[in-house]
Amino acid sequence: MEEKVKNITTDEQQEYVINMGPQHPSTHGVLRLVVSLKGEIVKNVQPHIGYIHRGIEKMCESITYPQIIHLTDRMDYLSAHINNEAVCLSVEKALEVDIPDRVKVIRTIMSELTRIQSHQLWWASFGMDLGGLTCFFYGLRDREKILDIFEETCGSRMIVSYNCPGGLMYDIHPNFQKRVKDFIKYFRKILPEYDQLLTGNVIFHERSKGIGKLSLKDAISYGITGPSGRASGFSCDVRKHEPYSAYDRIIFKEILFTEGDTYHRYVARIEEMWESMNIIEQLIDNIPDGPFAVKMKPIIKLPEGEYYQRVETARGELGVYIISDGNKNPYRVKFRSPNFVNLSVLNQIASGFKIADLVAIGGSLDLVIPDIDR
Amino acid sequence: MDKIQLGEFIKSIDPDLEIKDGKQFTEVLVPSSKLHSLATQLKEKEEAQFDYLFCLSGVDYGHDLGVVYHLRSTIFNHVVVLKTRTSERENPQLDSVSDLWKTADFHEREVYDLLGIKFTNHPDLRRLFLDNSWGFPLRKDYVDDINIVTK
Amino acid sequence: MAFNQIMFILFSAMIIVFSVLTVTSRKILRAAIYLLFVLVSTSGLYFMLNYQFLAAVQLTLYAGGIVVLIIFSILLTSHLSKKFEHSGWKKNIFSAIASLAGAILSIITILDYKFSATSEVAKEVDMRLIGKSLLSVDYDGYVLPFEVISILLLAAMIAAIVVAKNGGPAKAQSPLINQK
Amino acid sequence: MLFDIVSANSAPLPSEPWWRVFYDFSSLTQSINTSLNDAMSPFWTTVTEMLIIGVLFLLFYAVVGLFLVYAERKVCAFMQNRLGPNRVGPFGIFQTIADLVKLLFVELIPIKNADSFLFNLAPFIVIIAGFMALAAIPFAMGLHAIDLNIGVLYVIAVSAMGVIGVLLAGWSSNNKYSLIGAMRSGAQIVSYELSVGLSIITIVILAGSMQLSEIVEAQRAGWFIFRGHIPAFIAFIIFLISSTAETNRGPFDLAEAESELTAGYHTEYSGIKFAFFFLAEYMNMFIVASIAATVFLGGWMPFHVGNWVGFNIIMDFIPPFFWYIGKTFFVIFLMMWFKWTFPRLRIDQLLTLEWKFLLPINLVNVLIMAFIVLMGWHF
Repeated sequence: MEEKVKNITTDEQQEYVINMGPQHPSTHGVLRLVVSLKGEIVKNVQPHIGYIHRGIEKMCESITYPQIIHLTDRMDYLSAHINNEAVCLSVEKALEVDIPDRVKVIRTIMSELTRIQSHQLWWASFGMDLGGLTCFFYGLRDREKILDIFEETCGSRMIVSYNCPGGLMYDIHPNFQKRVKDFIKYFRKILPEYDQLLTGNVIFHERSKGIGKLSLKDAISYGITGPSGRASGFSCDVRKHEPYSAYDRIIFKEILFTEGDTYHRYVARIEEMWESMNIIEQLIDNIPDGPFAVKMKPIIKLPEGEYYQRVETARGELGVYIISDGNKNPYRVKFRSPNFVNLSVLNQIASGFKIADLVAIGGSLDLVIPDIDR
Repeated sequence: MDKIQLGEFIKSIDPDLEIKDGKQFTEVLVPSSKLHSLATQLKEKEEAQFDYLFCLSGVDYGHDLGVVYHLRSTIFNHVVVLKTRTSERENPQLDSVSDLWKTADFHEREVYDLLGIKFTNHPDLRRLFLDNSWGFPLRKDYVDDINIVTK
Repeated sequence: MAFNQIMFILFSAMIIVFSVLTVTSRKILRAAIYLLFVLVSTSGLYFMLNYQFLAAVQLTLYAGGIVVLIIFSILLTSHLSKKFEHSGWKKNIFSAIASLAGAILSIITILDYKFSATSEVAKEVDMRLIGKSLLSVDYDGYVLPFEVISILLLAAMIAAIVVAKNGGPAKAQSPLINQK
Repeated sequence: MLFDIVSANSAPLPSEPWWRVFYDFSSLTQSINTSLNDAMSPFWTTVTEMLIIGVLFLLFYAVVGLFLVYAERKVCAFMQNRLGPNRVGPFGIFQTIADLVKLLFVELIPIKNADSFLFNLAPFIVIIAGFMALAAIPFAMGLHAIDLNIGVLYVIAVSAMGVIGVLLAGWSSNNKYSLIGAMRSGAQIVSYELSVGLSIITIVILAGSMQLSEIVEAQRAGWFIFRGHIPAFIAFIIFLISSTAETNRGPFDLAEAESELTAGYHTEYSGIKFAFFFLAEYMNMFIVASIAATVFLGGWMPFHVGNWVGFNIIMDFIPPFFWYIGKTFFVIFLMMWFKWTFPRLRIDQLLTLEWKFLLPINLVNVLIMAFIVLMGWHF
C-alpha cells in the first residue's frame, strides 16, 4: 500500500472524487456526474450517462413513421409537442404535403405553450437547485394551468402526441382559445412575481452572476443552442433562421445576451416566456378555419433520400435526420438532441467553480435526462 | 454562398471530391483519408467558415459504415453535408474532428458506442451509454433476440 | 454522603477514566472526543465550586473552541479507518515512568497542603469585578497579560494566514489516500 | 447553588401590583422546594428536584419540537400556496406525531465501515447541547432551572458544542457528502459564533449584566431593541442572521444543502437517530429564538408604551409565559420566513459575509454602544 501512495502524483492526491447521481436531488433524473474536487472547487466533471438509454434510434428503424412520433414524446418529455412536430414536419416535407394554415397556427400556439410550461418547470427546479424551495411550488402551480389546457385539447397532459403526419390528431377543444387567453392574462400578472421571488434577490445575483461563463466561440464550437446558447450571443433560434409552421408570419424577437453566465441563461429563459406569450397573443385570435388534418395514405412511405428537419425546442435545436430507403420504416433515424449537446459543455464551464456552482450551472443548462440518453 | 457556389468552392479545394446536390443541402462524399484536411479547410477558409457542427450521425450502410457531418456557418448561414465511409467492419477507423469542433467529442463517443467506429486522435474515446459487454446496437447485423421484436 | 460529594466523585471518575481513554485510544477522533468529555467534566467541577465564569470559559474555549479545532483538523487530515500503531514497550515504560512521577509529585503536593475547613458560603464572583480587573492597570489588574495574550493571538492568526497562503493547500493531505 | 430551582433576586417587591405576585413562578417553585425539604433529607430533595426538572424539560423539548415541526410545515405551506398537513387530526396537528411513530419504527441501517461508537454518539451530543442551553433560559418570571450569573456566556458556550456532534456525524458516516457537509458546518458555526457573541455583548453592555434574569428585569422600562437606539437594532439584525447560520437553517443550510450534498452530515442516519438531528435543529432554532426574545425583545416582559396607562395594564394581564412564547415564536417565524423565500448562499459567500461584513460592523457597533452607554444617551 505504501508503494501505491508514493506512485500517485501530488495532483492526483489532491482530488476528492464524489459521485453526483444517478440518484441525486439536483441532477433532475438519472444523470451521474463524477466530480473531482479540490476542497470545494470542481476540477473535473465527467458525465456518465446511459442509465435510461432505450435505444430510440434503433427502435425507430423497425416501426413506421406515425409510430415514431410517440417515441419522440419520450425523449424530451417537457417539449413533447415540439419533438412531435419535428418528425411530422420532416415527413410532410418529404411527401410534399401542403399543410392547412389552421394546423400551422395551432401547432405554433401549442409549441409556445409547451415552451412556457417547460420554462416554468425549469424555473421551479432551478430555484430549488439554488436552495429556494418555494420557487418549485410557484412554478408548478402555474404549469398546471397549461397542462389543463393540454388535457382538454389533447387528452393528455405531458406526453401529448397531438401531431400526426398531415396535421393534428383532433381539432382543438371549443374552450381552447378562451382558456389560452385567460392563461396569458393570468401569467402576465404572475410572471413578475417570479422576478420578485428570485430574480431580484441579492443572494441569487451573487450565486449566478459571472458563474459558469460560456464564451460565444465555445458556445458555437460546442454547439450549445437554445436559451443557453443565446445567453452567450449565439444567434441560433431556428424559429428565426429557418421558420417552420407559422413562425414566418409573426413578429417576435430573438433573446440574445453576450455575457453567457448563469444569470443570463436564467434571464434569457424568463424573457423567452414573455416572448412566447407575445407569439401566442398574435396568433390566438387569428386561427384560420379549415380542416385540422390532411388525409394521408394509411401507410406512409417516404421516398428514398435523406431529410433533415430542425425545430426549436425549449432547450435548443432538435434535429431529426431521417434516411429513408423507400420503405414504411426509416432506414436510419438520428435525433440531434439539444440536451445531449448541452451536457457536453458542463465540464468546460463548471471546472474551477464550487460544487454549489456546479449545481447552479447544471440547473441553468436545463438538462432533461431522457433526451440525453434517448 | 448558395448550393452551386458551395459546390464550386469545394471543388476548388479538392477537385477529386464527389459532390452531390441533395434535396436540402450540398452533400460531399469524402474518402476517409481526406476527411480531416477537408474539414479543417472548411472551417478555416475565410469564405466558408463552417464553425458549427450541428449534427454528427453514424450510419450503417449495410456493408459500409459511415459518418455524416452536418456543418453550418453561423456567419454565412450555409450548410454542407460531409459523408465519409469505411468498408472495414471489424476495426473501422476514422479521423476525429473533435479538435475542430468540440461538440464532436460527445457525438463521436456516441457513434463509437452505438456503431463501433473508432475515431483516431479522439481525446477520450470511451463508451457513452452502454458498457463494454454490449455489441454495437445501431449496426444492422446486431442481434438481440430478447429486446428487439423483428416481426 | 452529601450530594456534592457524590457529584465530585462522579466528575473525578469521569475525568480519570476519559483521560486514560484519551491517551490509550488508537483512533484519533475518539481520543479527541474523550478529551472533550474530560474538559466538560472539568467545567462541571468548576460549576460545583460555583465558579461559573471559569466554567463557562472552560466550555467556550476548550470544549467549544479547541476541541472543535482539533476535530476539524482531524477531519481534514485523516480518514475514518486510520488507526494508530501499538506503541513499543520502550515508549510504554518511559511514559509509565513519566506519568507515575507526575502523579507522585501531585499527590505529595496535595497531601502536603493543609486544607483548612471553612464555614463560609462560596460567594458568587461578580461579572463586573472580573471585567474591571481584566482591564485594570492596578497592581492586581490584568491589562498587561490581557494585551500580551492578544498580541500573541494576533501573531498566531497572521502566522496561520501566512501558512495557509504559502502552499498550504498543496501540502495538505487529502483524506482520500488513506482509504485503503 | 447549581441545583436551585429558585432564583433569589426575582422575589417580588411589596410595592408591586398584585398581578406580578400572581404571575410570579418563584413562589410556586419555592413552595415546592420547602415542602420537599420538609419531607426528605437535602440529598433526596436535590435528587427529586433534578428529576422533576429533567422530566419537565424532556416533556417541554418533545412538545416544542413536535409543535415546531408542525409549525414549519404549515408556515412553509402558507408561503408556497399549499395547505400543508391536513389529514391526521384536525388541521393535521397530529401529523408530526404520526411521523415520529414512523421514525421510531424505521429500520436503523447499520453503516459498513462506519465508526459505530462515534456514529451513535453524534446525535446525542447535538441533543445534549440543546438541553444544556435550555436550562438557563428564563421562561417566565421566576421560572428557570438555573439562573447563572454568566447566563449569556453559558448559553453561547453550550450551544457551541452542538457543532461537535455535527462534525462527528459527518466524519463517522464514512460518506463523502457527509464529510463535506460536516466541514462546511464546522467552518460556518465557528465563524458565526463570533457574531452571535458580539451582538449579544452589545446588549450586555447596555444591560450591565450577563445574568439572563437581570437582563430581562432591566427591560422593565422598555425592550432593549427600542431603548438601545440604532446599535441595538443593528445588533438584533446581526443576531438574527448569524443565529440562523449557527442553527444551519436556510439560507445558510449549507451543511445539509440537499441540492448539493443530498442531506449533508445526516445523509446516512435513519430512524430515530435521524429524528434526533431533526429535532435538535428545531430545538436549536427555539433556543436562539428565545435568546433573541430574552435579550432583545424583553423576554417575558409585557409590551408597554410610555404613558398609556390603560394599555399597559391590559398588556400586564397577559401572563409572562405567553409573552415569552409569543416573542420566541415571532422570531422563529422570521427565521422560517427567511428559509422559505431565500435561495441558499455559497460557502465562500457565507464566510465572506461573516468575516468581511458582519464582524467589522459588529465590532464598530459594540464600540458605538459602549460610547452611548458611557454618555448615558440611551433611553
